[in-house]
Amino acid sequence: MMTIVFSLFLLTMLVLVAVAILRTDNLFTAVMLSGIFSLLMAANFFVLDAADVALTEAVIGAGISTVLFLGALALTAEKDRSPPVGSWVPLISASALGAVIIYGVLQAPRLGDPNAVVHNHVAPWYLEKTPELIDVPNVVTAVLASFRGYDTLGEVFVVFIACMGVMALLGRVRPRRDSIKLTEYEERSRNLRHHLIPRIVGKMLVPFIVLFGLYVQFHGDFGPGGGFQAGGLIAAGVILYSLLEGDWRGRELVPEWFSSLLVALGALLYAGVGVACMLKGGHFLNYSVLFEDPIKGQHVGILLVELGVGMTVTGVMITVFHAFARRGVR
Amino acid sequence: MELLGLYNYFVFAVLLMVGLYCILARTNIIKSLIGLSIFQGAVFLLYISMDKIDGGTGPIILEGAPADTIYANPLPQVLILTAIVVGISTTALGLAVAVRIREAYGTIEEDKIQEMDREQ
Amino acid sequence: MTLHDQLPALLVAVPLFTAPIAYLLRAHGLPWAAAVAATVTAFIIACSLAATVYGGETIIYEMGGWPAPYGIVLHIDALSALIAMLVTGSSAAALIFGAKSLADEVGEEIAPSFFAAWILCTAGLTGMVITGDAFNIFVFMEISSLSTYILVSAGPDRRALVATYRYIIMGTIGATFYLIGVGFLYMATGSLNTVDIAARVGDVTEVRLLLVAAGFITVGMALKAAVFPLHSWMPNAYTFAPNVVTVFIAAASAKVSLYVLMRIDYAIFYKNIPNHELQLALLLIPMGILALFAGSMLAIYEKNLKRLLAYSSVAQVGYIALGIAMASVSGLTAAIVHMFNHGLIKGGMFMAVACLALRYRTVNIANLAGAGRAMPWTMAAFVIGGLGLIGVPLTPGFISKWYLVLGAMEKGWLGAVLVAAILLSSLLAVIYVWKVVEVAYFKEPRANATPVEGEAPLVMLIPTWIVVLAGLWIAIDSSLPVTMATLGAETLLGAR
Amino acid sequence: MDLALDIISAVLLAAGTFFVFAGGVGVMRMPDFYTRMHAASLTDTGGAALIIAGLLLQGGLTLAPVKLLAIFLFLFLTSPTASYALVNAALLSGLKPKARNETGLSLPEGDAVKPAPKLGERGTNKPDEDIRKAAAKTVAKRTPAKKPAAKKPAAKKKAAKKS
Repeated sequence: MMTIVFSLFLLTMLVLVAVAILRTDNLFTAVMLSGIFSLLMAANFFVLDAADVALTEAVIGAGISTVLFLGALALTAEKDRSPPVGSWVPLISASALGAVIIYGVLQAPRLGDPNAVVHNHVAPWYLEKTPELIDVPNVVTAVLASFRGYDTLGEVFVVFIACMGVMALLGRVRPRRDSIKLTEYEERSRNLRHHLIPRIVGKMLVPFIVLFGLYVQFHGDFGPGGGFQAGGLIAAGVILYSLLEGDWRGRELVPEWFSSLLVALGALLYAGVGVACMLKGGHFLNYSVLFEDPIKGQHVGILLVELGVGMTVTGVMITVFHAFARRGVR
Repeated sequence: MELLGLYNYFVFAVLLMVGLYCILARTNIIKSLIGLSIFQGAVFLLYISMDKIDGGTGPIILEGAPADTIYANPLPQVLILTAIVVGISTTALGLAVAVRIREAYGTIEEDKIQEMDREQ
Repeated sequence: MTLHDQLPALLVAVPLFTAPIAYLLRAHGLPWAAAVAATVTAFIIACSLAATVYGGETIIYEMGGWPAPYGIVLHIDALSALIAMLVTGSSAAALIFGAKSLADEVGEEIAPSFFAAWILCTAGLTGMVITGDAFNIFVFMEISSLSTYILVSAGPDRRALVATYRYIIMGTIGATFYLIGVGFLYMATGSLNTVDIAARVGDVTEVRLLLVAAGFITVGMALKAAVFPLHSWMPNAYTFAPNVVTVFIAAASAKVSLYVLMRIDYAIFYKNIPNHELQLALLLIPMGILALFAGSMLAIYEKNLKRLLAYSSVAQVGYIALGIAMASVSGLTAAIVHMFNHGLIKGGMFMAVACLALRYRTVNIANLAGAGRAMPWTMAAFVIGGLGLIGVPLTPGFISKWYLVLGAMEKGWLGAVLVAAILLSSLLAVIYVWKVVEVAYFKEPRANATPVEGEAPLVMLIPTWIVVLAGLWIAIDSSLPVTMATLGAETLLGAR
Repeated sequence: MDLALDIISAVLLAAGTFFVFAGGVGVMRMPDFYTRMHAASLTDTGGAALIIAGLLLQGGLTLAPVKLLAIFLFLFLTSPTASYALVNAALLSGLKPKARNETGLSLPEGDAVKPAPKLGERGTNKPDEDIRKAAAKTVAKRTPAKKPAAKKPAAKKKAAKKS
């Protein structure tokens, strides 16, 4: 009974925050509200028994994406001066979309009813076969890395592409006269250094955040965790350090060449494990052929693949943040 | 859970409408990108509300667990882990383009940009 | 497992493996070389896959060794092999053709990330074509779209950024619609493998879920393929992208979304939703006919040569949509053949435009006066391509229009309307091709125009003429695309 | 034994919830930013600490209490720092705290309380003027008034690091 009250509350809050984001004119408030939106989404996922996804949404949705939005806001105009355009096109298309979905959803299975089609076809096989074939407690990591490992390979390259894009767009640091003035940006970043207390506490916390990230990375088989969450956490630690100390100190901590090397090596590691399985005679990404004992092969395969994902996501998040931070200072 | 019924899916529909309206109605580029992330966030809710089972726990099979515990469906969670990272990648790319547009045009309001393009 | 059995996985694994390497190679020209190596290898693999599939059977490759509905399975039949060949071929040809033009437009600084994005765009498109898993199509669609955004944003003009921004918004909305469609499909059938969904869709009681899923997937894919009313992002994206990028995305990227539309609509929904082909026809035929006329009219009044060809692409996509809407073996064959032929024709024409842009520094039709004499070979290639658009015999355009008319004949009075629309829009095509020919051959170059240093470099002319000659060969002996298209159409409609 | 534990944790949880509830009401009722921050930051840290202490007792001898302790430490460090940083940033950006008479707090007439003395009359309270001057001084001290920005920013920062 309690979970019903809980989810009702969280879902209604979600809609309220979304409407608040739509109505607010100040961009800064909209970004902060979108951070709260992601956090509420993470809480929702936890109530719906999806711990892995809640952790990912909290780290990447609330953490990294808010920092990226703030970085972009620092480089562009603060205020959203334009009043919302009152044309009927968006209204019509949005309500048509909503009507179609509500029409379709009325026949959807009720939330949580056990004999829905979804729970009786592919899912029981995964829950039954994971202890037997892969022997890993966290079924989500097993499905993510092994049963549907090809999906996650594609996923690593989506993150790799985001890094390519940001490097291609913001990589070349050419002085632009009408970008944000140097003194104004200098003034803002110096202010952060003035905060003595946050700097001390931040410096104390950064090692523990990175340590927790590494724990999540290698603990992914046994509890909620894995490459994506670990990458986000470690990057959050480094970003916190660069936020407090100023981004040129951050770049001394994790230099540019190192983070882009991390990106490339992570992707190569994942694809390399796949090719190694082919060389040993199995299908692409079939870890059972890596060693004589297939279960050992699966364990090592999943560990390496999650490490590749963690490296790539960490590298990408750090490179993207530094690309935004460095863009302001010429 | 019976009471909750389809409430999750109605919230999904409302979030999609809010996201799409925010993208199309607002002319500020960064506001449209926030709308886009709400639009994508709504789809996560659709998938994850499919994986809930009454009395089920997270799909982590510990050694000591009794044999008949019900576990939530792991498949939508795997799909959504992928979709979240797709969302953040699109946002990062969109923000990079927004910064470049601000430098090239001096503004991130779509209507002003269209006027500048028309003059050219 | 011999190398031959591993080919389906290698088709995607090789480009995926070379992309980070291309990013790490910082030296001059090395990323381009890595990109050419990756795309040419992928093209060779695609051709050998097409050879094995030519007989009509389909290759099944289980990723990670897991059986069908539980793991991800690659599913290659004649149709997917044909499109994979088109994608990898046009990517390799554009890269080999465009070394000089890219160096001139995109510059050295971002070469590593640009060419890594190019390789991953090819890998994403081929990954979409050969996979048999509905969610996997979404993942590789994201890879190819994100890398296409990067390629388009590398254009020299500042308006490329605005075009990229609009493309990001429309592309992500399209991809999210597809994701919602797959979500409803998964809710109704409980599985993600396309073959398994097709098997289980028959006994689904909640038909509404299927209708909404079909609606979302069709609209999402139409948005990604720039079918007429949803095409607003495409002309600017094609115009302001670097010229060589336009060659590649014009020839390949729109076709893959139409392929996904066909595969999901016909493999899954065709037999299982009551009168599905009527709904598809009601949606696609008006959109197709509108695309034919609006695309051609817009092309006639266009002053920029690249945007003219982009609008003509909108019209040609309309032909393909008409073919898909006919829901008969000959109709689908015509659609698939036109996908292949249009890729060939448009690739050749955009190559010619890239040569013109390299020499004339502009793509505005008025300033290209006298190009016929200054650059005879390039303009000749352009004119042959233009004839292909019109559908003159001895060009690939004629073959696809022939099959379209054949397909339309079976439809009785509706067919007559379609035939009239096809012939009428071919006449419109004559007008906008003639407009360019007239300026190029019969107008004197303006007095103050800077003299052009003569013909395009040989390294760019040879690939252009190879593509044009390939078009002529297809026009004469069209067995390759037609047999594979008929095989594909029969498997889609379940006639095999 | 565990009955006693249950009672204690129930009491702790109730106290924690009351604190957080009081914080919420405080944020609603308080007139301006600084007082709201005051209400929110104190009660949240205190409330969260009490709730976690209550849960600790329920955990028994498994790993859960250790994790709860780690969360408690993390919250104990970050939440006051975050509030401090927020208020400091607000002060630097020049948000002026509202003086008492402007808040229009209507004190009950019949009450024996003598009218609130004007700010600054009592020796200890700094008048508005002083606060404004102090804020201006700190802002001025940090912004380099006339120093040319020509010097490479990284070099300037390195100089700042050495001093």
